[in-house]
Amino acid sequence: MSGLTYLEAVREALREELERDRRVFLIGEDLGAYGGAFKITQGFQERYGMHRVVDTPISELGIVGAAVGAALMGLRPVAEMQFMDFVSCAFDPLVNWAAKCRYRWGKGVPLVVRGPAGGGTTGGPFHGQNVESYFANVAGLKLVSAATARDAKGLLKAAIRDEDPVLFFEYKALYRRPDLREEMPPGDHVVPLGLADVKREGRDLTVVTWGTTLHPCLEAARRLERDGVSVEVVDLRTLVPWDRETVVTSARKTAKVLVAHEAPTLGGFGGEVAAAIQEEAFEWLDAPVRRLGAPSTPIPFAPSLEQAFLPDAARIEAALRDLHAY
Amino acid sequence: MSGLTYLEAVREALREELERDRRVFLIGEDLGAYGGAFKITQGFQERYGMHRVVDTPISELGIVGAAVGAALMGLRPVAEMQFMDFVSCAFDPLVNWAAKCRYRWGKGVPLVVRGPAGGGTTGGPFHGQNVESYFANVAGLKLVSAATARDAKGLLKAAIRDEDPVLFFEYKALYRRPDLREEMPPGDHVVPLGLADVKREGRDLTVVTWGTTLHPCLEAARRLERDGVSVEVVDLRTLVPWDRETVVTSARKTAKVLVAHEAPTLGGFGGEVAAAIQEEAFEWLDAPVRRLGAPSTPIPFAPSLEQAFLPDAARIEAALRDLHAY
Amino acid sequence: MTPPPEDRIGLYRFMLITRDVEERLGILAKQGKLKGGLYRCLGQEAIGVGSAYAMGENDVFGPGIRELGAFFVRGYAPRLVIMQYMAKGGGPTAGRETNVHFGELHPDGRGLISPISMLGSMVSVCTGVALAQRYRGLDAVTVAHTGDGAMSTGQFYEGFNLACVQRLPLVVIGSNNGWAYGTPTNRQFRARDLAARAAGYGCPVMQVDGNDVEAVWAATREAREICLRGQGPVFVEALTMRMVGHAAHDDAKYVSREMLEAWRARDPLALQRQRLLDEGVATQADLAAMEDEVQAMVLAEAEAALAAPEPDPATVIGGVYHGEPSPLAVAGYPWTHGEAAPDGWFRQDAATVESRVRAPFDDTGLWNPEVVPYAPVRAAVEDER
Amino acid sequence: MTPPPEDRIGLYRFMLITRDVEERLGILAKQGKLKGGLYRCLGQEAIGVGSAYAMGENDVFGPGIRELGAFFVRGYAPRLVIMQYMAKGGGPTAGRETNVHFGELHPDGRGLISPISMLGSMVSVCTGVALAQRYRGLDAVTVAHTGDGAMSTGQFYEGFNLACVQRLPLVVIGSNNGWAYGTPTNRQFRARDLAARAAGYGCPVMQVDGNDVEAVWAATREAREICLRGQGPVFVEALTMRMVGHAAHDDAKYVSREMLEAWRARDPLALQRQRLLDEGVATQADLAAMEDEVQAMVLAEAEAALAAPEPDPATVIGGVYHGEPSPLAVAGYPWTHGEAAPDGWFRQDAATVESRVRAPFDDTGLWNPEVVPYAPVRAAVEDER
Ligand SMILES: Cc1ncc(C[n+]2csc(CCOP(=O)(O)OP(=O)(O)O)c2C)c(N)n1
Ligand SMILES: Cc1ncc(C[n+]2csc(CCOP(=O)(O)OP(=O)(O)O)c2C)c(N)n1
Ligand SMILES: [Mg+2]
Ligand SMILES: [Mg+2]
Repeated sequence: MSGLTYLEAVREALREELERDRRVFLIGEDLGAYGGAFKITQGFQERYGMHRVVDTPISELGIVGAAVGAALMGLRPVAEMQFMDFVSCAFDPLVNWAAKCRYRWGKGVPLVVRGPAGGGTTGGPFHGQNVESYFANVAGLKLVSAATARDAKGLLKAAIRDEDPVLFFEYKALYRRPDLREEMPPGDHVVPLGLADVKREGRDLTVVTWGTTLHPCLEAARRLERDGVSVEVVDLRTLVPWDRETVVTSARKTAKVLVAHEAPTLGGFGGEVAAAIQEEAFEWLDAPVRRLGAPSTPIPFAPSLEQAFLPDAARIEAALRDLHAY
Repeated sequence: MSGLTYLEAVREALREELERDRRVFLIGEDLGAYGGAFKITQGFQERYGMHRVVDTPISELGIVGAAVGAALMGLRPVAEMQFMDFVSCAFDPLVNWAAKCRYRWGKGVPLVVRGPAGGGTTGGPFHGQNVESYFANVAGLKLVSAATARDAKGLLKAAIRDEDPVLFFEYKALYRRPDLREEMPPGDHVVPLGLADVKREGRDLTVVTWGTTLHPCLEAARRLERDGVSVEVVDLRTLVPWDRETVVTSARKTAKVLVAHEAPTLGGFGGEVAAAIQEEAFEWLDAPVRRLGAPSTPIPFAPSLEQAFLPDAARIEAALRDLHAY
Repeated sequence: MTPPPEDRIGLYRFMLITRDVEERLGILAKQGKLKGGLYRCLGQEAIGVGSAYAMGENDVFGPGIRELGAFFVRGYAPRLVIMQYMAKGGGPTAGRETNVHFGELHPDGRGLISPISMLGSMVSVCTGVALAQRYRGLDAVTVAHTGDGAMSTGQFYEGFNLACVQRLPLVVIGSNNGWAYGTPTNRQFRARDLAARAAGYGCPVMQVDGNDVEAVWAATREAREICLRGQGPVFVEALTMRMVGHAAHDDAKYVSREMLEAWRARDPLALQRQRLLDEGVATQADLAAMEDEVQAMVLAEAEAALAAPEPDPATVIGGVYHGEPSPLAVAGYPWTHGEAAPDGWFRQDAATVESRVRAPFDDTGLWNPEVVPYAPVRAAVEDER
Repeated sequence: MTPPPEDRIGLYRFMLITRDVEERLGILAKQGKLKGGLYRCLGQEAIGVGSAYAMGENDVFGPGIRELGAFFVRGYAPRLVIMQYMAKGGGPTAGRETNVHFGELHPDGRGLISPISMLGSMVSVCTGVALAQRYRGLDAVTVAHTGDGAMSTGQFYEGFNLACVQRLPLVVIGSNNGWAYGTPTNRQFRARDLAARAAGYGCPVMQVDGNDVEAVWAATREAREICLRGQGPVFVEALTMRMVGHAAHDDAKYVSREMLEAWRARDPLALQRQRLLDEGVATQADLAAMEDEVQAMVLAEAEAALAAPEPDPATVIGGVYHGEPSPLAVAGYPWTHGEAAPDGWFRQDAATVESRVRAPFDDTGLWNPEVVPYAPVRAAVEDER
């Protein structure tokens, strides 16, 4: 199959931005000689040098703290978390420095923290988490989630050019999936932040989703179509600020909405989306907005357990059928 | 006025638990000679000694890490954050050690992390935050929020006796409010976690709230009563696990619900509550579940700005009237 | 300090088990029978084995990813490790956790802390374990491991600093194996070595040849005694080399052949074997017999692991909070928190413990203008020039 | 190194302004005119003033809570500080931020970083600032402050360690004032002092009398030069004493009278004043005139601050994200991020910078078995016995 994998799309975005703007640099663990844990930056240090591809000690706090300082000084750091789980170790400077500098001081902190999130690769409790909701209530941050190769490239380029701090969630389960290979649009492919994407149009039901879960949602929609049920699949893409308009428009059109994501349902970002939908589409809704996420447990290791944990096409299909029957 | 202030109630809970169970100890910054930033533990180190009132370096990570280890060994650490804002610095061991040990290893981590949260004292962006939503999606933690002196004592005692890790949010704006003085129930006053409390019964509207915001909600309810509108005020008290039953029962009764809290609305825990209410009371609702929180900004310093930021009785009243008129 | 003869052989035997198990795991990985990554300690077996062997029965051990040997010393059957790597339902975490992320804790305070991935955090958790040992009046220490890379983390620093201020009975063993994943130590820290780095904590610091299992044993024993005298914590740097990639997927091309060759000549198993022969502790025949026996044992253990059941998908939930049914509780962990501490749980009275805690602070003077050395200290600057 | 005569007087003058402003703030606090806490640097004025005065014009300064003097040296009018403490709309943060949480950053790289409350984080942020200085080819350094307590944090450690590995042009000045809030240094760290503590980072370390403003000046200058030579970062410990409580609400009863008396005799303003007279740099009359002038100026500044408007409640929102209207943008911060770097923004070409970055790694040997010192290092242990 031709086109780029999701991982290659990320790599291309980084490379193009390094080429485009000398203010852009990469910082993280094992980026240089090793090329990054997933080999995304392989060969980059040879090409761009050690000052644009900075290897650090194992110091997520230090990496993000330094990225904040460099961003204040006008550079555009792109920091890698080897796994997004480790952003827990860099939490404070993100929520207290990066998020608040513009409001309290008028200075933007244009940095990107990116890395692989999510389950599906038997990573176990510390290499498979979806941690977007840590940050959802922190004003000043942007949260971006890319579910396809094209979006990964276009959104990452937009994130790097953004004037505000962006947490950019990639998905290791998608990195090398051959069926997600896509041709990139020609030229400077930038996907603006803050816009959801209707990945599939439909009339009868809406499912709002993001990240890895987009794919089982599409699969479920295909299965329902066989029975004549038409499902609209909205990929949120940016979680903060999120595209209420597209989502609410879809909700008003179909009158029945499911919000599906990979993180546990309780306290997940789906609550925000569901709450807002019913606030803004109450009169249009024929059923409660339903949520489908993982159970409230850490993500387990064994494939059979992980499979039971993650929302898959079968469970999404069942939830949609149930909603349809409401 | 007689009875205990909120702060005195917290102190009494700590003292009683130290007396009751030798496994309980306190750990944090400036607890000893200084008696804690808010003087809650004044005199404790003289009385209980340095091994039960442990002064630490400025090390929130170290404090919580050590609390995890001690809890695993069967002790019951109660760790203080000087301000709850600083829990951002202790984030990782809470979400990855404390929250996950039981699931992944079968070992409970019975610790409490407590401290003053919230605005209303011109603390500015780093001494006035409400940070409960950082943790809402992390399975394995419990989140408790006390809005009255009695609840502060009873819930804190329950938290210390709980077998799981508890984040206990106190409110510095309530610590010394003379109008919140209350007599404590006699004997061993323990308020079980996980139960909401209907702080005021009503028929026409429900407001679900917690923490400092309870008080402007009660004030707004009193004002509406003068116009014959009866508002039920539900104090959630425990955020995780939260008392769906009490909340949904109230929602089904009044058919119109406002969720009000001090943190910014976007990404706040109110989303979870609103989403769940409409899922479970859809057929009963006469209006969308509304949310009222702070705007999506850091919390500002100046009194006039802080006042504009925090949901107050006037704004809650307006939101309730609007909902009533729906 | 030299261990008694049977222990010198025992040290070799546990290194052998460790290597054989890892080799077996390597084969199973190639056969696609393992889940997740395989993290080996090839070339570093002496550290996990030597330090665990030196511990007292009631001590607590906090392993890193490369202390597999300690699990065998502490009595775990190889099959448990293999089942864990295979994500078997019968494994020590019922398939919930990865690699060496398991352990045990007993009401009497003994234990092995199940590590998590976040590097450095084991040291701050073990600071709390050591605090609890003193609090409960146990005559025991905690031995925690860190890598050179993990030592760059704030969690290491805050935890170890707290342990130092509190003079806790904590031995931290830092394995300086030259690399953290693909990053060499000179991009991890600027001091000469971990010992120099640790000096700033103000606690006793030792350095030991991490490929010499008897030296690791001796250093851990000495460090342990310093801790029991109330002078802990102690930092022990063990110098060694990671002889394979970070994990099975890493071909470690970034390591030079010369570096590997030089260290290969210092293989810890070969060193100890030769020493046992040279010093007449064992004969060639003794060792050959032991090697056969271990190999057969490990093979049998692997067979048992292979036969074990997969986890039941229904066990994905449960056991997050106290009182929920859990596949782990069923697996027999005895440690629960009752309403009151059982008799004898505190081994010393509160006053004795209190006096131990107070001592380090009582004998340390507070800051005082007399002690100000007004001349700038420039030694380090001169060094640089 | 002694500063030129006019600077010796200048150092005194800025300390005087600092003390007068704080005294005025104290009066305003008693009158209920301030919001939030008042954090004074009484007795520590020499550190903020001396270090800021020693900086190059294009350097960046990262203050802690007790470096108020640096704001005056860097050109801020006292009224801005007073307005900030009064939460005035006309203040440097339009009422959004507390105490000394404000600053500036210019496109040419000069600046003063607005601190936040989370201790230790200023050092990791300043590590990034220094990284950017090198990246952009600026011949400038960053001077960041930390307290003895803040130095216990993981953010300090990870940031400073990264700066050391990267050999960044960062001067960290650690004010060892005996206390962190109510906690004495002996419960903060176990090493003798901050200099001993910093030695483990492997960078140049100095120690200086923090109450001697000329000594602080000289140490900062020297540290700055070491950094400009590419040998940074440098850690400078400044020994001093916090002469009041942590903040206005703290009566500091936990500090002994003797300790305070001993340090009161070493008041930095009195010391410098006496030195100027003793060495004939200024006359009694000169200094008295200056003291009067400063007092009048501060009073006038306070009047101006009092007259300034309160913030408009409508400004509570806005300015969280780029493009939103903000009261701060209006207040005239020039620093915005255009699509392309302006001409001359990078002062050196990428290759020159690259070679500077590569140098420290090229000259450091990788880990290698030859250098293993097999004998345990016991110095620290002996010390303890
Ligand atoms: C906080 C954190 N960041 C990153 C990682 C990813 N990671 C796993 S092992 C490793 C290298 C560890 O190096 P070191 O501590 O020297 O131990 P070694 O592998 O050499 O035994 C890294 C970066 C992690 N587990 N935790
Ligand atoms: C991470 C963090 N924890 C706790 C605090 C609360 N706090 C503010 S100042 C202070 C003491 C600071 O001591 P030190 O660093 O020695 O500076 P000094 O006050 O002596 O100048 C503390 C504990 C904080 N600001 N940040
Ligand atoms: Mg290593
Ligand atoms: Mg101090």
